[in-house]
Amino acid sequence: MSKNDPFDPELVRELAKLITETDLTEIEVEKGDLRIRVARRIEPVHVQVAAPAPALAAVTPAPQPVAGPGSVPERARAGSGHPGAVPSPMVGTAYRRPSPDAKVFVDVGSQVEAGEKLLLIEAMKTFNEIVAPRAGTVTAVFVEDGQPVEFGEPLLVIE
Amino acid sequence: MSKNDPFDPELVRELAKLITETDLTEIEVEKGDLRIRVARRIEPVHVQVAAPAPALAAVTPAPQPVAGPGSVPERARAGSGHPGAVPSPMVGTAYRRPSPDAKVFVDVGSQVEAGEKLLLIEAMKTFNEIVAPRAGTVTAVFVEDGQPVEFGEPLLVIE
Amino acid sequence: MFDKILIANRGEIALRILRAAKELGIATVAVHSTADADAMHVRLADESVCIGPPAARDSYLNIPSIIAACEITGADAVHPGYGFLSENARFAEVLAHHEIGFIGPKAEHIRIMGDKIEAKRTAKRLGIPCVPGSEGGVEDPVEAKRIAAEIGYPVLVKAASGGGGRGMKVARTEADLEQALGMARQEAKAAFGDDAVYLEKYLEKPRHIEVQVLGDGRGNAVHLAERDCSLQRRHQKVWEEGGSPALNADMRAEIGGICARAMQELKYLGAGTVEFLYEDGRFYFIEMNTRIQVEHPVTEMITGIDLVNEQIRVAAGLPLSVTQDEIAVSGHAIECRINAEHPATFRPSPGLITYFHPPGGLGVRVDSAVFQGYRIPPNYDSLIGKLIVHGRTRNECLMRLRRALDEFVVDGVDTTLPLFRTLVRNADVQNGAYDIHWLEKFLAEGGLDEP
Amino acid sequence: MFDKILIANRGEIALRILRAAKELGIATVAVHSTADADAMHVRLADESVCIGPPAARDSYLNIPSIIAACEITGADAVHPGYGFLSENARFAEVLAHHEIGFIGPKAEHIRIMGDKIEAKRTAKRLGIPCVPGSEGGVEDPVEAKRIAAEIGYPVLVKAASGGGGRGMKVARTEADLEQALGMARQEAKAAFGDDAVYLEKYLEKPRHIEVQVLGDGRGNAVHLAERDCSLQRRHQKVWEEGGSPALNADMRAEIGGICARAMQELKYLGAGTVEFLYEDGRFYFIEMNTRIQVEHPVTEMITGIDLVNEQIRVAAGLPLSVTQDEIAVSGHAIECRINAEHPATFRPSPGLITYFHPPGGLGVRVDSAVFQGYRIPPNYDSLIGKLIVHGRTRNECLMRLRRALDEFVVDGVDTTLPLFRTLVRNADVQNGAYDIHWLEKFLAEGGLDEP
Repeated sequence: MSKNDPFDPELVRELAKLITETDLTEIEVEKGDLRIRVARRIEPVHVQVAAPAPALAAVTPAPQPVAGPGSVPERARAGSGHPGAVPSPMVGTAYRRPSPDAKVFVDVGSQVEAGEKLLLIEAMKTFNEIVAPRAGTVTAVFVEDGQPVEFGEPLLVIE
Repeated sequence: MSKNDPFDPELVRELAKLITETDLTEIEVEKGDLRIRVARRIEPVHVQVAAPAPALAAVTPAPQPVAGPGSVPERARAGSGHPGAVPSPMVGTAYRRPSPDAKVFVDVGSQVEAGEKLLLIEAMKTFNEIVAPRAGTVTAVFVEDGQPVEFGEPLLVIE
Repeated sequence: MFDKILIANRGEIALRILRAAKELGIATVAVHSTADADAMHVRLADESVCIGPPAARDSYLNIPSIIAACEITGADAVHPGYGFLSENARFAEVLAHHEIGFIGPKAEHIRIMGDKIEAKRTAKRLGIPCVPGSEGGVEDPVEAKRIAAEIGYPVLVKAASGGGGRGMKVARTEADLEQALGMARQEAKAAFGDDAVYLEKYLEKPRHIEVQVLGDGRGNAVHLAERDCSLQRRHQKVWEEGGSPALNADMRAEIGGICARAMQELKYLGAGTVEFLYEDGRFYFIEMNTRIQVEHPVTEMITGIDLVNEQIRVAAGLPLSVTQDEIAVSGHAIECRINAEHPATFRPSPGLITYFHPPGGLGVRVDSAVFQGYRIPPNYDSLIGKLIVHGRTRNECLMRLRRALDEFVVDGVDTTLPLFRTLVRNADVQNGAYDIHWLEKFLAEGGLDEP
Repeated sequence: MFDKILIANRGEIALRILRAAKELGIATVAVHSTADADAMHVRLADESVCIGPPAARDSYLNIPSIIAACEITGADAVHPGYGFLSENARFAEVLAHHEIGFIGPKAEHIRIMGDKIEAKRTAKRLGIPCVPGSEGGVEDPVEAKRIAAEIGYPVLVKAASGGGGRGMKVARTEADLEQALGMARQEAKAAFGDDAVYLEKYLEKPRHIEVQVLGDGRGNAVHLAERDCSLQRRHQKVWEEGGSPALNADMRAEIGGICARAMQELKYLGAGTVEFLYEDGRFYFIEMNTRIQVEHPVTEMITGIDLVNEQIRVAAGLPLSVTQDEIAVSGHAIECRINAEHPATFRPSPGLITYFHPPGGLGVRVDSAVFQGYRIPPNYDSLIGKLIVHGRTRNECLMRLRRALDEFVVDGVDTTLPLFRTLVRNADVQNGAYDIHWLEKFLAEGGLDEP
């Protein structure tokens, strides 16, 4: 596209990326005499997401949370986008302290070194130590004591 | 397209490419007094075309033409878009002449008055006269003697 | 056997007929209105002919167009499906005149069963139980009491010239009868200028039970058990099942045997359904449908017999493929008619189907002519598919139906799927404890509002 | 009965198990890898747990993860499907150790049948016919001739230490035998440093016929007739049918009875399949699969028995729902395994399914976990669905299969549908005249290139 085009195609591409990332259906940008509007009808995506879901929504009770507040997928969604999130390497039950009356390994605000204990995950009666993959500050903790976690579920955020 | 067009069709082509590339359904660009909006409804088109047709194509012989060259739908498609087309008002067998050794009622180039006989269509052993809906010149004839026609199939064009 | 069948119908039954023809190796011609050019059976047929504009009277009911379509394609038989021309005796005769086979009963039987009075007279003659009544005007209260005692209370006093419910009174006991008689007479006199009244058995909570029959036209006929179609809304069947939760094997054999013998005597040809009201262990003839019915798959699932295949066979002069001895009911089947309608208001919802995913797996059958990307035209009925589920027992069938309904996805239009998801979880439905008024009452009482 | 079943599998069999559980009113837990988060059974399950990354060894084969998923969801039983952990005796033992039910056979039977030598020894002990042979080394040509005459020509001379076809010679007549013996010995000596050879019956054109069995683990066991799975490509079954075109009712009852009695003696628990080669009227044991098989729907369609339902029942300690007397074969069924593969090159074709329309109607069953908008991950097998068709006769079944295949639409990925559309029209297939080499030969000879 030539230089004297009335718009930059890169801008449209950028908006297309944004529309995907944000899950919006329409973005309109206006600056000076330039206005760009992009839209995406959800149907195709909707199909993917909605496939058997409408039937489910209509007739089955909402998916049972394994335990704790909100279903696993919901909780997973909460922190999974965060670049500093530490995902669970296994399925099991998370514990934040070494014993019921001990204090938590880490909490929001804790400074951690790489390799420092963050949590325990119990599976098949074995407690597995989850250690910090890098140094930083704990800025969020997504799990509660005794909460079941699935593979890949974000446990906490280290920034 | 003439030189004094208010916009460059290349721009539209470019946007069409972008809309495909980005999977968007709509792009609108405005700059100065120029505004271009392109849209593509993805689903209906895609689906209609794709539906069970592939299976048919893959496994059944091409739909048998009722008779004559090409299937009825193909022939129908040929002239159906023409504003001067005269569609068949009934299902039956078309005849272009009153008896086997007579000459045709009309041919390409014939001048016809409104109400003038164009064809006969035989159905249930009855011959039905098809007359010109308006005056004009016959510029095309789509049916041959003894050819089956379906409802709505274009018979000829009067311009 | 026929070489080429023209399917004079649309929608799921057109596809049903196409499937049966294909499985018999018979070529198919689809005829369609301009509104149905993209229909699935049109795409799958060997040939197709557009026969007219969307209005049914100009296309699917247009006899000359359909005959002409046979002529130009060389079809040697027509299957009329249900509705449209399926019970039109004249159509059968016109086809015969053109030496084209009609896949349906003899014209005379269509005509008899199409006339309510003649149908009832014929049923009686053939030994089919009808609603008992006085058989003529009743004047004398003493005679009325004698007749009422004979047919059993409650009885209905009806104006001979009546209609629309005027001049109709129910007498629940002998004590009520004299007063009911007087009032009905007065009303009849006022409304119709004729005070003649007659008596009839009054059914309070009947079920709708119908017997499927098949005949070869030469005196061989069988019954294929019954379907219970009591769940209705505005006289439209919504949910059909077989066998009826109200019948046992002996009752099934008895009413089935009566119908089969009647059809033998009639030399009935093709598939038919003898419809009854059923109350307190007794059957009362309503009418006979001389065609394949929407709910025929219920019978196919419990007997394993392909009814459309049999229709084609006997229309071509072949014998039935089974004898009565070979027909056994195995398990239980339920059909849900899925309509493109709002599940609570039942307002039709034509339009584009943006997503379609039917359920699958063991014991699940879907008869549907829609597909993703199909646009339901506003010109015809709103049936978009039938879900038919089979189980070894009624309970297994209900559990399977529940899971199949939960898998079924139709997006873009409203459907009655939510209604069925509610019904399959309802205790009365689960217990089979319903009559022909149950569904209307359930809906009126806000049954669908439950969470 | 169990309250909550964890489904330790994916794809169509995971959905199959989910359906059976739902129909029994049992809650379900789907476990899945990150690649299967959008799978249909995951969406339909009451709960789901992600157990690992796409690689099966880290997810579907990861025993600790699956046990942990049971623990956090409170599942009281696991159904392993087929493949993955379904024939892993240790998994069964670990579950037992954690007091979680295993919906499958006893660990000892999985172990026996997983060991080829032990399996054959057990089969022999239980009276199941095996490939006859010399049972040990043969040195003397005279003894060899005596044994060969006993087992019948042709015979195979095989190196005792052999493998990979080396040291194997076929003797078609007694005249061939001495030479074959000598050559096999020489080759064996050269290849393995050991010239010991033994004799075995050589099967030239066997069929693959397998018998479905069910046991309650306490000595009650039944057979559910056979499936013929001779149409194979690279030892992968492609088309399965039941009953076998090669067997009649007597032969079915005989081999079925042998298998059922063997399972009674073994006190076998759950579903299993005894696989045979079949030639010239005789059966030769290959192996026993101690799990539900891909082709189990064939048996369900001809017997009306829900095999997964029975698996769950007997695993929970309930008796089988049927006795041998109650099991009857009705009609004929054929299954086609639809793979996301190029129909001629068989190259896997993962990716987005842009259109999916399964066939419907009478006698047609589709077991598939895919849907429009589903992206087939490249990590697992390419099975995207099974089309199973039932008919009253094999011919009706073939005609129905043909029309069902013609209705089936899958866009976006290559599928093997065109292969089946060719097979169903092939005269050998229609005549049932095929053995385990037929399909390979047909493909090698360009059978798919025909118009």
